[in-house]
Amino acid sequence: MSSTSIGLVLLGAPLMAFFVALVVFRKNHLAAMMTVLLSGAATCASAVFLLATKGGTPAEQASRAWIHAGGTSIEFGILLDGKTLIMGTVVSVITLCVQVYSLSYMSHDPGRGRFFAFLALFEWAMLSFVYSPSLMQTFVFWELVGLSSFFLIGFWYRKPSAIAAAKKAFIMTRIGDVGLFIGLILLFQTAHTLDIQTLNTMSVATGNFDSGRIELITLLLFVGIVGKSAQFPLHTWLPDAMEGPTPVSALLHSATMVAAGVFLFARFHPLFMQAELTLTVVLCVATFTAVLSSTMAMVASDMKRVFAYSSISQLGFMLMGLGAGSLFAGYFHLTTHAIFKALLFLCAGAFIHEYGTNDTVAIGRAGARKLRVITLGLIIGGGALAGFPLLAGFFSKELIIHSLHDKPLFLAGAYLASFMTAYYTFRVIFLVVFPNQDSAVQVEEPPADSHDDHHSSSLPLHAPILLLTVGAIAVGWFGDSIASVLGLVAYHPSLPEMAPAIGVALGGILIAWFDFGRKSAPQTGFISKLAPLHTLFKNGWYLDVIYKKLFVGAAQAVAGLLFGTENHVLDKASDMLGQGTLTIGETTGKAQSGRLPLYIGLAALCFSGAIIALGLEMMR
Amino acid sequence: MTLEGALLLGLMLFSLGLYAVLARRNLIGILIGIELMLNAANINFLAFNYFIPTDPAVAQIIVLVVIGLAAAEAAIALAIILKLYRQRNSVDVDAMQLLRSTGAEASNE
Amino acid sequence: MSSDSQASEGEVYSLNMGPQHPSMHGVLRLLLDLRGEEVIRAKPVIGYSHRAHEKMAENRNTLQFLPNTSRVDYLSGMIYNLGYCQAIEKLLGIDVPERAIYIRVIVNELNRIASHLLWFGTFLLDLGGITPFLYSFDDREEILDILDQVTGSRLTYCYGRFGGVTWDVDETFLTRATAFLARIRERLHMYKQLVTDNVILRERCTGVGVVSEALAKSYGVTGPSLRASGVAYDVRKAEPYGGYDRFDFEVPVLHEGDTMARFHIRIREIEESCKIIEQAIEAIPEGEILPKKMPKRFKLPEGEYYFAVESARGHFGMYIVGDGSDIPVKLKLRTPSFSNLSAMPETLAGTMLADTIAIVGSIDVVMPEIDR
Amino acid sequence: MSSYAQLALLLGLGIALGAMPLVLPLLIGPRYKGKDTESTYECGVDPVGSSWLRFGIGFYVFALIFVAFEVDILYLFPIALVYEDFGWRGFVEIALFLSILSLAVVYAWRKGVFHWAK
Amino acid sequence: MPQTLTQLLDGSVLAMPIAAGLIMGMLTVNVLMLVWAERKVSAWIQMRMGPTEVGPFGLLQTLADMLKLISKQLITPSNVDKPLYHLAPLLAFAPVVAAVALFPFSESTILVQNDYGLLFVFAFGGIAVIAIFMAGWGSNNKYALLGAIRSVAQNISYEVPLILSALSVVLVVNAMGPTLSSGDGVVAINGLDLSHIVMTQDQQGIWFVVLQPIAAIIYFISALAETNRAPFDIPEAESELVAGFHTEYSGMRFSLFFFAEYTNMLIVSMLAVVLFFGGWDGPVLPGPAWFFLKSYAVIFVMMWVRWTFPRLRFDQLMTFCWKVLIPLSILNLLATAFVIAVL
Amino acid sequence: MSLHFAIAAVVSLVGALLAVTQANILHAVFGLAIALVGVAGVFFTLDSPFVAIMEVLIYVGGIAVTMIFAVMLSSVSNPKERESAGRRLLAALVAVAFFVGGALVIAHADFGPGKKLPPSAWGLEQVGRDLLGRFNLAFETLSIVLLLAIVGAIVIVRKESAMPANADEEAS
Repeated sequence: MSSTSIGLVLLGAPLMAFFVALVVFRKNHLAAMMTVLLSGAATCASAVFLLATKGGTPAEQASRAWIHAGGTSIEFGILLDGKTLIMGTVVSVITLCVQVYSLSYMSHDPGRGRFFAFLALFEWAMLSFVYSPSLMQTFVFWELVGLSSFFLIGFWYRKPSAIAAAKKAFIMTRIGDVGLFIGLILLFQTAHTLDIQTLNTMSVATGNFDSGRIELITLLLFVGIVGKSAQFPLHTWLPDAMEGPTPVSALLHSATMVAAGVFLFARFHPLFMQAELTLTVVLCVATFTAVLSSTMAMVASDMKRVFAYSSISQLGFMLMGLGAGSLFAGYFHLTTHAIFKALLFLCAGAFIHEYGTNDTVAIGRAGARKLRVITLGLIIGGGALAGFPLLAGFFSKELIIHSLHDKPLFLAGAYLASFMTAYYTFRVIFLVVFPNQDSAVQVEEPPADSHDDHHSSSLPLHAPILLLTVGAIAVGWFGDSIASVLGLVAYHPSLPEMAPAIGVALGGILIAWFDFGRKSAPQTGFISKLAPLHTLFKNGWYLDVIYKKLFVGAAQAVAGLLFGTENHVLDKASDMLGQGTLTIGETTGKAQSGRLPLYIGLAALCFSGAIIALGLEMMR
Repeated sequence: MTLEGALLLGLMLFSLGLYAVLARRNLIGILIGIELMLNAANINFLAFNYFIPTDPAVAQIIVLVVIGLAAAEAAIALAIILKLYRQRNSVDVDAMQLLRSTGAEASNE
Repeated sequence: MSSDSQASEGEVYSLNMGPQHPSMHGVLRLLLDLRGEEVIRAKPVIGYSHRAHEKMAENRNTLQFLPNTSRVDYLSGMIYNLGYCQAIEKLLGIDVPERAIYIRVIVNELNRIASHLLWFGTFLLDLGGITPFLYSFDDREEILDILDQVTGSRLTYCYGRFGGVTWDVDETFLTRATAFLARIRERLHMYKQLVTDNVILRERCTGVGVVSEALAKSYGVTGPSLRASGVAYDVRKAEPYGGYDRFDFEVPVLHEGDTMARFHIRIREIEESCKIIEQAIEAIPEGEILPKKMPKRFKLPEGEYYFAVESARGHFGMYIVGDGSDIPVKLKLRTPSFSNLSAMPETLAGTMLADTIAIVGSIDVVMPEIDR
Repeated sequence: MSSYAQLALLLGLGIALGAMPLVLPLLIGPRYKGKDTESTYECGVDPVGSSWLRFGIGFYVFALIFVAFEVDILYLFPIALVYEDFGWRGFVEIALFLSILSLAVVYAWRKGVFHWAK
Repeated sequence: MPQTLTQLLDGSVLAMPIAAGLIMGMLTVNVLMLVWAERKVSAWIQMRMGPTEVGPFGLLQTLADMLKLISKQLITPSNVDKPLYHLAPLLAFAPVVAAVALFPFSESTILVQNDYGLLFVFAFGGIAVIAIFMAGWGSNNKYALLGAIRSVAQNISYEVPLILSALSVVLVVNAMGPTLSSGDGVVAINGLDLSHIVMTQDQQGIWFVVLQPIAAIIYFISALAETNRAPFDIPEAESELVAGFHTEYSGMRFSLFFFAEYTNMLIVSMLAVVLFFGGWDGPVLPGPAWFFLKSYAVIFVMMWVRWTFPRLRFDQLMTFCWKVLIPLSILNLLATAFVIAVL
Repeated sequence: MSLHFAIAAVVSLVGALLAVTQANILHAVFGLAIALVGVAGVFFTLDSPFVAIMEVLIYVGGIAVTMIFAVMLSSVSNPKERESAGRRLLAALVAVAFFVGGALVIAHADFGPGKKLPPSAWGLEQVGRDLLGRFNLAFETLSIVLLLAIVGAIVIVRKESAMPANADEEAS
């Protein structure tokens, strides 16, 4: 099979799944099965691509012209290089896992036909985005990813909070998209090509682009990334996106949506490398985000919310790695994170589903550790997240920290974030594994949507979790292969180099043990002793409130000003202007008679004239 | 029978159709004109294919497709005409001027 | 599903059904307001065969009016004729000999069967089935022959006399009547197979033209049409006359009130009539057919009197005002078709054109009876 | 003379042959003309209103569906002639075609077009 | 190959007029016979005698009726739409004359040999629909207009299952033998050619009624509706619409409609014979004899049905077509295609 | 062949003239039917009998019938409304201009040498083969188009929208 036909399967199958599921969405079971099957096909296709590629093979591109406009043809197709191969595989595998998981998780939701349709759309958009060979395709599917995530977050559309969250996600990412769009247009204007490979090649050769221009473009692109990958200050949508069904969260936080931003960065890595200023901004934002969101994660009681904040901080990590110049580090972390974060969310979903509450403490008390498989998944995934040695996250995080070794300020931030990550992750683990029934901790959250039936033992629920657990253990060891596929050389930090990071991580775990794990632990966490800080963290640094005050207040102030001006200055002027316009409009409007025959007649007359002219011309 | 003859016939039918489209006030009359124009085009397709053929069956298929589209078009157009009639109690194209410029005095009333 | 149904579109137009229409019974004229196939309003227009029977009654003596009665309803003329006799007899206190009573019952029921058979044929003709019409007319012909043999007329009988009947019947008549009963039972079986079990007929009739019990009562619908709407009212049972209380028969009742129910009721009434005739033939005594002593002039006593019989179409009543002379001051005929037809405008509204024909056919109207 | 021309000619001759017997009555038929001889028949009374009426839309919907339907079906004739050469592929195409066609019936059915409200 | 009339007459200029005359003669005899048969069949079914007076067994009764109709005055109501009113009977009449010419009465007897005979038969039916409309509209009579609208709606609706069932047969024909050997050698078979349909049945030794029983039933029902025969005689339901679209037609104008109607019966029966009953195929007797015998047998069944059943209501009729016949015929077509693909 | 073509052309022109000049819109529809029968005749002379039959079946048997229904449903009350002379004159002018231009082009265009293909290449089998083969997308698409036409027609005809009947009057 040629790569074109495999590519057709890869991108066609999810789209077909979308349409099939859309058509039969009232037949929930059928829609679900079709989606899973077709998604499986796509996964196979991506796996075939990946396995057929030996390290460092030159990029292959297969595309068909989509639109011809002027001298440029916009192409639709697939680009096969290291980045797309890895990311595509991760996306398809994780989507498949989530879909299988959803078979059980959503089995009693009356709208799950629709749900699977949107999942398929999401997958299609993300895959098309990842494999995109051109700027246009990238942008279109970037937006489509946003749109489908909007559908999925707002899936339970009768729930006002879900709608609000969906809107929030959509609007906040839209803010970033404006930047991205301008950036892409500028890029096209500068480079006169839409082809990503050409662009990257061009950008590597110095002198092709004006450096100020590059910095502007990359900064604008980064604005888009900030929106999509939920970096400060546009990160607040991501925790709220928990309102969607848990499988959606799993997908959103691991391989799709948020990963799109990081992937875009990696996609244009050569370009970014040309812009010093942008890299510094990236590092600043990423580090700040990583620390900031970790603090929030430390106090969040909702299990999903903890993981959501951790996603933000891990995305910060990735961007730190990328911003520091290490494509491999950032990309590797993107891969590992996708796997263990999906695992964590699926586990969290299983708990929530089983016990009908989002609260970690309540879940622990309800005896969550009896669900052995899921608890195991939680521990492994959590370990990987915390950077527990020899698990997946450990390797990638080490690489990122290593890549920052010559930037002490950011290195310190990384250590801090890493410490907090370990702490809050194991906080969750300990709360689940060693619940303390007597502790004074209040269960804060009301029970989530109650689920009367329990499916926790079913195969579709367990299989993805087990698979991902294995992945979370194993993927870390494949750093070399990933590097070779990317066409890079893997870097292995030596043990002394790793020691501080290991220490920080273990320290975090230790403190978590002290706070939550050991017998008669208070299970409140040390932050709560610093009440103001706790409140601050708990409320997400009041960022939402600030945004509201800031933007709404500003808008109101501006409005007031405008109102005054309008009333006293512009009114008269506009009256005169309006009158004038009306007069002009009335005069010209007479031509706009609404008489169809007149229009046609005029057109026909002109056409006839042209033909007569042509005929006379031919006569000569 | 020559190519020119067939083309001329097509042209005549097209002109007649054009006349109907322009002169008729009844929407169905206009539709009749459009059908005539479509068929004029069909004649041209077949005539060209008959006299200076490049690909044997392609004109027939084009005409078949055009006929099919004409059927679809007629169905929809007549449905719209009927709908218009029900809402406005007229099929006079001159009465269909919702989008016309109404002028200031009209909007003030 | 189709609240905005396509049938509710289009122009409302008026259409005359009758008086000269192939399927209108007699000269009934229905002025229909239609929208497409749907009947919006149906207005019966009557009076095309008005003969002023009631006025005639005020201008001649009771005996002279006797031949008029069977012209009022030419399809069950015998019942009207004998019913009028019974009314006068009751007024004047004339005793009817036993044999005459039985003869009257036999000819009455034969006439009822004939009427129903004619209805059966024409009704199916309205539905487009032509052949049953000829079959049922064949059967009816036999009855007409039998009655012709004893009365001398085929349609507008004047067989009744005050106090009895004109001519005695002979053995031939009784044998033929018995033979006819066997024949009609066999034929009814065939009709059931051919007609009643036909899926098209059932599709056309079931649920069509439902006359509710309340509607029927409010318009004074009587006869089979009333009994199809669930009211077990039959003058023969409710106020027995002419010796009907001696016979064992049932009054069939159905509750659907639709065309199919009216169809079934009439078929079953034919069977019941057969039962009555059978019993009457068996029990008919020998003897006189007219009382020995008869008044010369039938002077009506002063006062108002009402007497009713069950005709093939329902409650036929005679309201007589006498002033001591033999010419009634007033003789008002209460005819069932008139009341039955009055219920039609309400029943027909909202049906389809084809159903209108079927429904009007199913209530079995006779126009002279309405116009009188 | 091609068979098409023959058919066209037959069509024309058919009209001519049909017109012939219409001439005969003019020659041999009576020519009575009374007051109502040429009036429109409406059961013996004067017609109420015009006879050129707008009838219900129900008929029209059927005509609309029919047009599209007939076109669809007629396309199958050339296909039917070569169907066998295409084997399974032909079947798939025809099945697809017919199922799309059936969707129209199903849609109309579900929308109650075939339900003639009384 | 079948011998066409033109060949017989050696390309004479008069070939077509002679053919038209022949067809007219044949059709006139046919209509006279059919009307007589209808009267007799209805009489037998209704246990009576039918016409007996004019000619042996009343055979000439219809002829007498025809003479009466010819001698009747042609009344044109005063407020008709004259062009349409006058044209309608002719337009109803002409296509049936042309359609009859397409049928192969035997292997060598066919008036006009055409590759697309089947489609032409349908196309001529389409013209008849227009004629009915003209008659209904032109008459300026409510019964006529209502009858015409009913008739057209019915005709177009039932055309769909009719064509679909014929299509199944075409599929079978083309699948059975891509080639056909006849006197002139081997020719490619064309399922739209009426003679080829018959020849295929002849050569395969099987009538398509066996292979396509559902299509045959659908065809027969639709044919009843197409010819406005009971129980689908709603357009002319005399109990409602007096006489349907030809209410205002009298004398010979009515006769032309009447003629067309009975010829239509013959045409659908002949088409049924061609499609399902092996055409001229039969032992001993010559081809045309078999052909007409079979056709009249089909007509007899149609008459039988007419005199047995009551009439459907209009909505029931349409519902029956769209909810039962059309889905069924589509399924039948699919099944046919499937079986052919499997084999 | 030329004679046949001429006859068919005359029929179609006469029909078309009727179709565009008849004041009574119903007569115009019948004129259209005649014109299309003529066009079908032209198709026959151009060796495309199947297309010709389709033309008759679909246009005459289908579209014309639907149009007549539409006329009956909409224009019955005033079928004989004639347009003003000025309007007709203007329309005629435009049409004639178009015709003149087109005729000039036809008269002076060089279409190159004509050649004939063997009749088998024109056959219905070829059409069928192409419909199933290289033009199968057109074939299937057409079914979807017609499906949509049916659905659209039903939707348009059946659903009453909220638009007031006299929206125009309200504006003025």
